Amino acid sequence: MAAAVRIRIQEADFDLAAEHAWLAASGAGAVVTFTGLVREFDRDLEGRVEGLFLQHYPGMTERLLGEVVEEACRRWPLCAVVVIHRVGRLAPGERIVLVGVAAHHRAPAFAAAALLMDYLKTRATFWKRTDTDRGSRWLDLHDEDRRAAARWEEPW
Amino acid sequence: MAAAVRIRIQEADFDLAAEHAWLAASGAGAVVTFTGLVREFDRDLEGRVEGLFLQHYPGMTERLLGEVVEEACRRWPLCAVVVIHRVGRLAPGERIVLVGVAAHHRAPAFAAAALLMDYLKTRATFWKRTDTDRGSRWLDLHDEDRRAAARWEEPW
Amino acid sequence: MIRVLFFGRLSDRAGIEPWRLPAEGIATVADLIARVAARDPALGRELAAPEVLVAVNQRVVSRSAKVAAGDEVAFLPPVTGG
Amino acid sequence: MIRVLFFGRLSDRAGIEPWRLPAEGIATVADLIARVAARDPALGRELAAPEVLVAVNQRVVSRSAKVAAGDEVAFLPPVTGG
Repeated sequence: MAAAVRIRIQEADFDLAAEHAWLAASGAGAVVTFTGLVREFDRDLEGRVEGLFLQHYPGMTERLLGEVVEEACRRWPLCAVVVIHRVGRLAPGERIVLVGVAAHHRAPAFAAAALLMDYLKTRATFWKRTDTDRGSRWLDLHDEDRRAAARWEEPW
Repeated sequence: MAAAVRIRIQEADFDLAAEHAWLAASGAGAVVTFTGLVREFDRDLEGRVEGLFLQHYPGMTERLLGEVVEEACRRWPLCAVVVIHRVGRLAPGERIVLVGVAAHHRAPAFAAAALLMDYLKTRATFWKRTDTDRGSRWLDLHDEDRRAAARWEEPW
Repeated sequence: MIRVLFFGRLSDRAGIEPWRLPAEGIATVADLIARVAARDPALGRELAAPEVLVAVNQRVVSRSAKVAAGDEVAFLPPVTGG
Repeated sequence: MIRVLFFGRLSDRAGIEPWRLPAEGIATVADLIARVAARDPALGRELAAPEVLVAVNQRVVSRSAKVAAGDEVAFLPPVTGG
Protein backbone atom coordinates (compact mmCIF):
# COMPACT_ATOMS: atom_id res chain seq x y z
CA MET A 1 0.00 0.00 0.00
CA ALA A 2 1.33 3.44 -0.91
CA ALA A 3 2.25 5.72 1.95
CA ALA A 4 0.09 8.75 2.68
CA VAL A 5 2.16 11.85 1.91
CA ARG A 6 1.76 15.45 3.04
CA ILE A 7 4.27 18.07 1.84
CA ARG A 8 3.87 21.74 2.65
CA ILE A 9 5.96 24.90 2.38
CA GLN A 10 4.45 27.70 4.38
CA GLU A 11 5.15 30.83 6.40
CA ALA A 12 2.87 29.76 9.25
CA ASP A 13 3.91 27.55 12.15
CA PHE A 14 2.53 24.00 12.24
CA ASP A 15 0.50 22.07 14.79
CA LEU A 16 2.75 19.22 15.90
CA ALA A 17 -0.01 17.32 17.70
CA ALA A 18 -2.28 17.47 14.65
CA GLU A 19 0.48 16.27 12.30
CA HIS A 20 1.36 13.49 14.73
CA ALA A 21 -2.25 12.40 14.96
CA TRP A 22 -2.41 12.28 11.15
CA LEU A 23 0.74 10.13 11.04
CA ALA A 24 -0.57 7.79 13.75
CA ALA A 25 -3.92 7.43 11.96
CA SER A 26 -2.09 5.53 9.19
CA GLY A 27 -2.20 2.41 11.38
CA ALA A 28 1.53 2.51 12.04
CA GLY A 29 3.25 1.04 15.10
CA ALA A 30 6.06 3.60 15.09
CA VAL A 31 6.17 7.35 14.49
CA VAL A 32 9.44 9.30 14.33
CA THR A 33 9.47 13.07 14.09
CA PHE A 34 12.29 15.51 13.58
CA THR A 35 11.78 19.18 14.36
CA GLY A 36 14.40 21.81 13.56
CA LEU A 37 14.42 25.02 15.56
CA VAL A 38 16.05 28.40 15.08
CA ARG A 39 19.10 28.40 17.36
CA GLU A 40 19.88 31.26 19.69
CA PHE A 41 23.53 31.37 18.59
CA ASP A 42 25.20 31.17 15.19
CA ARG A 43 28.31 29.02 15.47
CA ASP A 44 29.93 30.69 12.46
CA LEU A 45 29.09 34.31 13.13
CA GLU A 46 29.40 33.90 16.90
CA GLY A 47 26.69 36.49 17.39
CA ARG A 48 23.33 36.40 19.10
CA VAL A 49 20.71 35.44 16.52
CA GLU A 50 17.99 38.05 16.04
CA GLY A 51 16.23 36.14 13.32
CA LEU A 52 16.44 33.70 10.45
CA PHE A 53 15.24 34.50 6.95
CA LEU A 54 14.28 31.52 4.78
CA GLN A 55 13.95 31.73 1.02
CA HIS A 56 13.01 28.96 -1.41
CA TYR A 57 12.40 28.34 -5.11
CA PRO A 58 8.63 27.90 -5.42
CA GLY A 59 7.70 25.01 -7.66
CA MET A 60 11.13 23.43 -7.78
CA THR A 61 11.23 22.91 -4.01
CA GLU A 62 7.90 21.10 -3.96
CA ARG A 63 9.03 18.85 -6.81
CA LEU A 64 12.36 18.02 -5.10
CA LEU A 65 10.61 17.27 -1.81
CA GLY A 66 8.19 15.00 -3.62
CA GLU A 67 11.10 13.15 -5.21
CA VAL A 68 12.97 12.57 -1.96
CA VAL A 69 9.80 11.36 -0.22
CA GLU A 70 9.29 8.94 -3.14
CA GLU A 71 12.87 7.78 -2.73
CA ALA A 72 12.27 7.10 0.99
CA CYS A 73 9.11 5.17 0.13
CA ARG A 74 11.06 3.06 -2.38
CA ARG A 75 13.67 2.18 0.23
CA TRP A 76 11.45 1.32 3.19
CA PRO A 77 7.86 0.23 3.79
CA LEU A 78 6.31 3.42 5.17
CA CYS A 79 2.73 4.16 6.21
CA ALA A 80 2.78 7.97 6.13
CA VAL A 81 5.23 10.83 5.62
CA VAL A 82 4.87 14.50 6.41
CA VAL A 83 7.34 17.24 5.47
CA ILE A 84 6.58 20.83 6.45
CA HIS A 85 9.19 23.51 5.82
CA ARG A 86 8.64 27.10 6.81
CA VAL A 87 9.87 30.11 4.85
CA GLY A 88 10.05 33.83 5.58
CA ARG A 89 11.28 35.47 8.76
CA LEU A 90 11.59 33.36 11.92
CA ALA A 91 12.62 34.34 15.45
CA PRO A 92 15.04 32.37 17.68
CA GLY A 93 13.34 29.32 19.16
CA GLU A 94 10.76 29.12 16.35
CA ARG A 95 10.25 25.89 14.45
CA ILE A 96 11.73 25.69 10.94
CA VAL A 97 10.98 22.22 9.74
CA LEU A 98 9.02 19.08 10.60
CA VAL A 99 9.77 15.69 9.14
CA GLY A 100 7.51 12.89 10.38
CA VAL A 101 7.50 9.25 9.34
CA ALA A 102 5.06 6.52 10.34
CA ALA A 103 5.93 2.87 9.72
CA HIS A 104 5.05 -0.54 11.09
CA HIS A 105 8.45 -0.87 12.74
CA ARG A 106 10.88 1.61 14.21
CA ALA A 107 13.99 0.93 12.10
CA PRO A 108 12.48 2.16 8.81
CA ALA A 109 10.83 5.11 10.57
CA PHE A 110 14.17 6.27 12.04
CA ALA A 111 16.07 5.65 8.80
CA ALA A 112 13.56 7.43 6.56
CA ALA A 113 13.37 10.48 8.86
CA ALA A 114 17.18 10.73 8.87
CA LEU A 115 17.38 10.40 5.09
CA LEU A 116 14.69 13.04 4.55
CA MET A 117 16.52 15.47 6.81
CA ASP A 118 19.89 14.85 5.14
CA TYR A 119 18.36 15.47 1.72
CA LEU A 120 16.48 18.55 2.94
CA LYS A 121 19.78 19.98 4.17
CA THR A 122 21.73 19.31 0.98
CA ARG A 123 19.35 19.06 -1.98
CA ALA A 124 16.13 21.00 -1.48
CA THR A 125 16.13 24.57 -2.79
CA PHE A 126 16.04 26.49 0.48
CA TRP A 127 18.42 29.25 1.54
CA LYS A 128 18.87 30.59 5.05
CA ARG A 129 20.15 33.96 6.11
CA THR A 130 21.02 34.52 9.76
CA ASP A 131 20.62 38.01 11.12
CA THR A 132 22.65 38.52 14.29
CA ASP A 133 23.68 41.52 16.36
CA ARG A 134 27.01 41.30 14.50
CA GLY A 135 25.53 41.31 11.02
CA SER A 136 23.77 39.11 8.48
CA ARG A 137 25.03 36.26 6.36
CA TRP A 138 23.70 33.62 4.05
CA LEU A 139 24.58 30.24 5.52
CA ASP A 140 26.90 27.78 3.87
CA LEU A 141 26.35 24.08 3.76
CA HIS A 142 28.44 22.36 6.45
CA ASP A 143 30.80 19.58 5.49
CA GLU A 144 29.13 17.32 8.04
CA ASP A 145 25.83 17.80 6.19
CA ARG A 146 27.49 16.84 2.90
CA ARG A 147 28.91 13.73 4.54
CA ALA A 148 25.56 12.91 6.15
CA ALA A 149 23.81 13.06 2.77
CA ALA A 150 26.57 11.10 1.03
CA ARG A 151 25.99 8.05 3.24
CA TRP A 152 22.67 7.42 1.48
CA GLU A 153 24.43 7.07 -1.86
CA GLU A 154 25.94 3.78 -0.68
CA PRO A 155 23.88 0.65 -1.16
CA TRP A 156 21.59 0.44 1.86
CA MET B 1 25.89 21.40 30.86
CA ALA B 2 23.92 18.37 32.04
CA ALA B 3 20.86 17.45 30.01
CA ALA B 4 17.41 17.98 31.50
CA VAL B 5 15.85 14.55 32.06
CA ARG B 6 12.24 13.49 32.50
CA ILE B 7 11.43 9.79 33.05
CA ARG B 8 7.91 8.62 33.78
CA ILE B 9 6.08 5.31 33.95
CA GLN B 10 2.35 5.83 34.03
CA GLU B 11 -1.03 4.40 33.08
CA ALA B 12 -2.25 7.69 31.62
CA ASP B 13 -1.62 8.87 28.08
CA PHE B 14 0.83 11.73 27.56
CA ASP B 15 0.53 15.13 25.92
CA LEU B 16 2.92 15.03 22.99
CA ALA B 17 2.77 18.80 22.33
CA ALA B 18 3.58 19.57 25.97
CA GLU B 19 6.52 17.16 26.05
CA HIS B 20 7.79 18.56 22.76
CA ALA B 21 7.55 22.12 24.07
CA TRP B 22 9.54 21.07 27.15
CA LEU B 23 12.23 19.51 24.94
CA ALA B 24 12.39 22.58 22.69
CA ALA B 25 12.68 24.90 25.70
CA SER B 26 16.14 23.42 26.37
CA GLY B 27 17.53 25.74 23.67
CA ALA B 28 18.15 22.86 21.28
CA GLY B 29 18.27 23.17 17.50
CA ALA B 30 16.97 19.64 16.89
CA VAL B 31 14.26 17.54 18.52
CA VAL B 32 13.66 13.89 17.61
CA THR B 33 10.73 11.97 19.01
CA PHE B 34 9.79 8.33 18.77
CA THR B 35 6.26 7.23 19.59
CA GLY B 36 5.26 3.58 19.76
CA LEU B 37 1.64 2.66 19.16
CA VAL B 38 -0.41 -0.47 19.80
CA ARG B 39 -0.71 -2.18 16.44
CA GLU B 40 -4.00 -3.44 15.10
CA PHE B 41 -2.49 -6.79 14.15
CA ASP B 42 -0.14 -9.19 15.94
CA ARG B 43 2.32 -10.57 13.41
CA ASP B 44 2.95 -13.68 15.53
CA LEU B 45 -0.58 -14.51 16.57
CA GLU B 46 -2.06 -13.31 13.28
CA GLY B 47 -5.17 -12.23 15.09
CA ARG B 48 -6.92 -8.89 15.45
CA VAL B 49 -5.56 -7.17 18.55
CA GLU B 50 -8.21 -6.38 21.14
CA GLY B 51 -5.75 -4.90 23.60
CA LEU B 52 -2.27 -4.84 25.00
CA PHE B 53 -1.46 -5.40 28.66
CA LEU B 54 1.80 -3.88 29.92
CA GLN B 55 3.43 -4.95 33.14
CA HIS B 56 6.66 -3.64 34.67
CA TYR B 57 8.87 -4.05 37.73
CA PRO B 58 8.35 -0.87 39.76
CA GLY B 59 11.59 0.54 41.10
CA MET B 60 13.88 -1.53 38.93
CA THR B 61 12.42 -0.12 35.71
CA GLU B 62 12.94 3.48 36.78
CA ARG B 63 16.54 2.73 37.75
CA LEU B 64 17.27 0.98 34.43
CA LEU B 65 15.73 3.84 32.45
CA GLY B 66 17.82 6.31 34.42
CA GLU B 67 20.95 4.32 33.59
CA VAL B 68 20.29 4.16 29.86
CA VAL B 69 19.51 7.88 29.70
CA GLU B 70 22.82 8.52 31.52
CA GLU B 71 24.56 6.30 28.98
CA ALA B 72 23.05 8.31 26.11
CA CYS B 73 24.18 11.55 27.78
CA ARG B 74 27.71 10.17 28.09
CA ARG B 75 27.84 9.32 24.39
CA TRP B 76 26.40 12.49 22.91
CA PRO B 77 25.97 16.14 23.90
CA LEU B 78 22.24 16.31 24.62
CA CYS B 79 20.11 19.19 25.87
CA ALA B 80 17.06 17.29 27.12
CA VAL B 81 15.67 13.75 27.21
CA VAL B 82 12.18 12.51 27.94
CA VAL B 83 11.12 8.88 28.32
CA ILE B 84 7.49 8.10 29.08
CA HIS B 85 6.36 4.47 29.11
CA ARG B 86 2.78 3.51 29.76
CA VAL B 87 1.65 0.41 31.66
CA GLY B 88 -1.68 -1.29 32.19
CA ARG B 89 -4.29 -2.04 29.56
CA LEU B 90 -4.09 -0.26 26.20
CA ALA B 91 -6.39 -0.42 23.18
CA PRO B 92 -5.26 -0.71 19.54
CA GLY B 93 -3.98 2.63 18.24
CA GLU B 94 -3.13 3.91 21.72
CA ARG B 95 0.33 5.27 22.46
CA ILE B 96 2.68 3.03 24.44
CA VAL B 97 5.93 4.92 24.67
CA LEU B 98 7.49 8.30 23.96
CA VAL B 99 11.20 8.86 23.65
CA GLY B 100 12.22 12.44 22.91
CA VAL B 101 15.71 13.87 22.58
CA ALA B 102 16.74 17.51 22.14
CA ALA B 103 20.27 18.36 21.00
CA HIS B 104 22.10 21.17 19.25
CA HIS B 105 22.47 19.09 16.09
CA ARG B 106 20.40 16.41 14.48
CA ALA B 107 22.88 13.52 14.37
CA PRO B 108 23.14 13.09 18.17
CA ALA B 109 19.38 13.58 18.55
CA PHE B 110 18.64 10.78 16.06
CA ALA B 111 21.32 8.48 17.47
CA ALA B 112 20.30 8.94 21.10
CA ALA B 113 16.61 8.35 20.36
CA ALA B 114 17.46 5.14 18.48
CA LEU B 115 19.72 3.90 21.29
CA LEU B 116 17.09 4.64 23.94
CA MET B 117 14.47 2.71 21.98
CA ASP B 118 16.77 -0.26 21.41
CA TYR B 119 17.57 -0.44 25.11
CA LEU B 120 13.91 0.01 26.09
CA LYS B 121 13.06 -2.96 23.88
CA THR B 122 15.76 -5.28 25.22
CA ARG B 123 16.80 -4.17 28.72
CA ALA B 124 14.06 -2.34 30.58
CA THR B 125 11.80 -4.51 32.77
CA PHE B 126 8.56 -4.28 30.81
CA TRP B 127 6.44 -7.21 29.64
CA LYS B 128 3.69 -7.08 27.05
CA ARG B 129 0.76 -9.39 26.63
CA THR B 130 -1.30 -9.17 23.46
CA ASP B 131 -4.94 -10.09 23.70
CA THR B 132 -6.41 -10.97 20.30
CA ASP B 133 -9.59 -12.56 19.08
CA ARG B 134 -7.52 -15.76 18.76
CA GLY B 135 -6.20 -15.72 22.32
CA SER B 136 -3.63 -14.05 24.56
CA ARG B 137 0.14 -14.38 24.67
CA TRP B 138 3.09 -12.77 26.35
CA LEU B 139 5.32 -11.38 23.65
CA ASP B 140 8.83 -12.61 22.98
CA LEU B 141 11.74 -10.41 22.16
CA HIS B 142 12.36 -10.43 18.40
CA ASP B 143 15.80 -11.30 17.07
CA GLU B 144 15.86 -8.02 15.16
CA ASP B 145 15.48 -6.18 18.46
CA ARG B 146 18.40 -8.14 19.94
CA ARG B 147 20.50 -7.25 16.90
CA ALA B 148 19.42 -3.60 17.06
CA ALA B 149 20.52 -3.35 20.69
CA ALA B 150 23.78 -5.21 20.05
CA ARG B 151 24.98 -2.55 17.61
CA TRP B 152 25.45 -0.12 20.50
CA GLU B 153 27.91 -2.49 22.17
CA GLU B 154 30.43 -1.78 19.42
CA PRO B 155 32.72 1.20 19.87
CA TRP B 156 30.77 4.21 18.59
CA MET C 1 10.94 -13.93 54.91
CA ILE C 2 11.92 -13.58 51.26
CA ARG C 3 9.73 -11.61 48.90
CA VAL C 4 9.45 -13.33 45.51
CA LEU C 5 8.10 -11.61 42.39
CA PHE C 6 7.06 -13.14 39.08
CA PHE C 7 6.64 -11.19 35.86
CA GLY C 8 5.32 -11.71 32.34
CA ARG C 9 4.26 -15.26 31.52
CA LEU C 10 5.47 -16.40 34.96
CA SER C 11 2.78 -14.26 36.58
CA ASP C 12 0.08 -16.21 34.75
CA ARG C 13 1.07 -19.23 36.81
CA ALA C 14 2.38 -17.67 40.04
CA GLY C 15 0.00 -14.73 40.26
CA ILE C 16 0.83 -11.06 40.31
CA GLU C 17 0.95 -10.85 44.11
CA PRO C 18 4.45 -11.33 45.59
CA TRP C 19 5.07 -14.63 47.34
CA ARG C 20 6.48 -14.54 50.87
CA LEU C 21 8.67 -17.56 51.60
CA PRO C 22 10.44 -18.38 54.89
CA ALA C 23 14.20 -17.90 54.47
CA GLU C 24 15.13 -21.00 56.46
CA GLY C 25 17.17 -23.43 54.38
CA ILE C 26 17.57 -20.94 51.49
CA ALA C 27 21.11 -19.69 50.92
CA THR C 28 21.14 -19.10 47.14
CA VAL C 29 18.83 -18.36 44.22
CA ALA C 30 19.10 -22.05 43.26
CA ASP C 31 17.79 -23.02 46.72
CA LEU C 32 14.89 -20.63 46.28
CA ILE C 33 14.04 -22.12 42.88
CA ALA C 34 14.07 -25.60 44.43
CA ARG C 35 11.67 -24.38 47.15
CA VAL C 36 9.31 -22.93 44.51
CA ALA C 37 9.56 -26.16 42.49
CA ALA C 38 8.53 -28.16 45.57
CA ARG C 39 5.33 -26.11 45.77
CA ASP C 40 4.70 -25.93 42.01
CA PRO C 41 6.84 -28.24 39.83
CA ALA C 42 5.70 -26.68 36.52
CA LEU C 43 6.58 -23.20 37.76
CA GLY C 44 9.93 -24.55 39.00
CA ARG C 45 10.69 -25.80 35.48
CA GLU C 46 9.84 -22.40 34.04
CA LEU C 47 12.20 -20.68 36.49
CA ALA C 48 15.00 -23.04 35.47
CA ALA C 49 14.86 -21.88 31.85
CA PRO C 50 18.12 -20.09 31.00
CA GLU C 51 16.38 -17.10 29.38
CA VAL C 52 14.69 -16.27 32.70
CA LEU C 53 16.86 -13.73 34.53
CA VAL C 54 16.93 -13.41 38.29
CA ALA C 55 17.23 -10.14 40.18
CA VAL C 56 18.02 -9.94 43.89
CA ASN C 57 17.11 -6.55 45.31
CA GLN C 58 16.63 -5.30 41.74
CA ARG C 59 20.11 -6.29 40.51
CA VAL C 60 20.45 -9.11 37.99
CA VAL C 61 22.50 -11.96 39.47
CA SER C 62 23.46 -15.55 38.69
CA ARG C 63 21.60 -18.51 40.18
CA SER C 64 24.45 -19.13 42.59
CA ALA C 65 24.01 -15.67 44.15
CA LYS C 66 23.30 -15.47 47.89
CA VAL C 67 19.76 -14.86 49.16
CA ALA C 68 18.85 -13.99 52.74
CA ALA C 69 15.85 -13.00 54.82
CA GLY C 70 14.54 -9.56 53.82
CA ASP C 71 15.69 -9.88 50.20
CA GLU C 72 13.46 -9.29 47.20
CA VAL C 73 13.95 -11.89 44.48
CA ALA C 74 12.37 -11.36 41.06
CA PHE C 75 12.10 -13.77 38.13
CA LEU C 76 12.28 -11.95 34.80
CA PRO C 77 11.37 -13.62 31.51
CA PRO C 78 12.71 -11.87 28.38
CA VAL C 79 11.57 -8.25 28.47
CA THR C 80 9.47 -6.70 25.70
CA GLY C 81 9.15 -2.98 26.36
CA GLY C 82 9.03 -0.08 23.94
CA MET D 1 12.14 36.99 -23.06
CA ILE D 2 13.99 34.81 -20.55
CA ARG D 3 13.00 34.89 -16.90
CA VAL D 4 16.06 34.85 -14.63
CA LEU D 5 15.91 34.11 -10.89
CA PHE D 6 18.57 34.65 -8.24
CA PHE D 7 18.51 33.01 -4.80
CA GLY D 8 20.39 33.21 -1.51
CA ARG D 9 23.39 35.53 -1.49
CA LEU D 10 22.87 36.19 -5.21
CA SER D 11 19.55 37.84 -4.43
CA ASP D 12 21.31 40.40 -2.23
CA ARG D 13 22.98 41.74 -5.38
CA ALA D 14 20.42 40.96 -8.09
CA GLY D 15 17.26 41.55 -6.08
CA ILE D 16 14.48 39.11 -5.36
CA GLU D 17 12.41 40.12 -8.36
CA PRO D 18 13.01 37.98 -11.48
CA TRP D 19 14.94 39.63 -14.28
CA ARG D 20 13.45 39.59 -17.76
CA LEU D 21 16.13 39.51 -20.45
CA PRO D 22 15.58 39.51 -24.25
CA ALA D 23 16.46 36.10 -25.67
CA GLU D 24 18.21 37.47 -28.76
CA GLY D 25 21.84 36.35 -28.92
CA ILE D 26 21.41 33.86 -26.04
CA ALA D 27 21.71 30.19 -26.98
CA THR D 28 23.16 28.65 -23.78
CA VAL D 29 23.42 29.27 -20.04
CA ALA D 30 26.97 30.53 -20.63
CA ASP D 31 25.62 33.17 -23.03
CA LEU D 32 23.11 34.24 -20.42
CA ILE D 33 25.83 34.57 -17.76
CA ALA D 34 27.84 36.74 -20.17
CA ARG D 35 24.80 38.94 -20.70
CA VAL D 36 24.30 39.32 -16.92
CA ALA D 37 28.03 40.03 -16.49
CA ALA D 38 27.78 42.82 -19.05
CA ARG D 39 25.12 44.51 -16.92
CA ASP D 40 26.74 43.72 -13.54
CA PRO D 41 30.33 42.39 -13.67
CA ALA D 42 30.48 41.50 -9.95
CA LEU D 43 27.25 39.49 -10.25
CA GLY D 44 28.65 37.82 -13.38
CA ARG D 45 31.69 36.69 -11.39
CA GLU D 46 29.43 35.24 -8.69
CA LEU D 47 27.43 33.29 -11.28
CA ALA D 48 30.67 31.82 -12.68
CA ALA D 49 31.54 30.20 -9.32
CA PRO D 50 31.44 26.40 -9.72
CA GLU D 51 29.35 25.88 -6.56
CA VAL D 52 26.51 27.91 -8.08
CA LEU D 53 24.13 25.51 -9.81
CA VAL D 54 21.95 26.50 -12.74
CA ALA D 55 18.40 25.27 -13.32
CA VAL D 56 16.57 25.72 -16.60
CA ASN D 57 12.83 25.28 -16.17
CA GLN D 58 13.52 23.91 -12.67
CA ARG D 59 15.92 21.16 -13.80
CA VAL D 60 19.61 21.45 -12.87
CA VAL D 61 21.73 21.63 -16.04
CA SER D 62 25.30 22.35 -17.09
CA ARG D 63 26.41 25.78 -18.30
CA SER D 64 26.47 24.52 -21.87
CA ALA D 65 22.74 23.72 -21.75
CA LYS D 66 20.45 25.38 -24.29
CA VAL D 67 18.31 28.38 -23.30
CA ALA D 68 15.52 29.85 -25.40
CA ALA D 69 12.81 32.48 -25.20
CA GLY D 70 10.17 31.57 -22.60
CA ASP D 71 12.59 29.61 -20.41
CA GLU D 72 13.04 30.18 -16.69
CA VAL D 73 16.69 30.16 -15.62
CA ALA D 74 17.59 30.10 -11.92
CA PHE D 75 20.97 30.54 -10.26
CA LEU D 76 21.26 28.45 -7.11
CA PRO D 77 24.04 28.94 -4.56
CA PRO D 78 24.61 26.00 -2.17
CA VAL D 79 21.30 25.19 -0.46
CA THR D 80 20.86 25.27 3.30
CA GLY D 81 17.42 23.95 4.17
CA GLY D 82 16.28 21.87 7.10
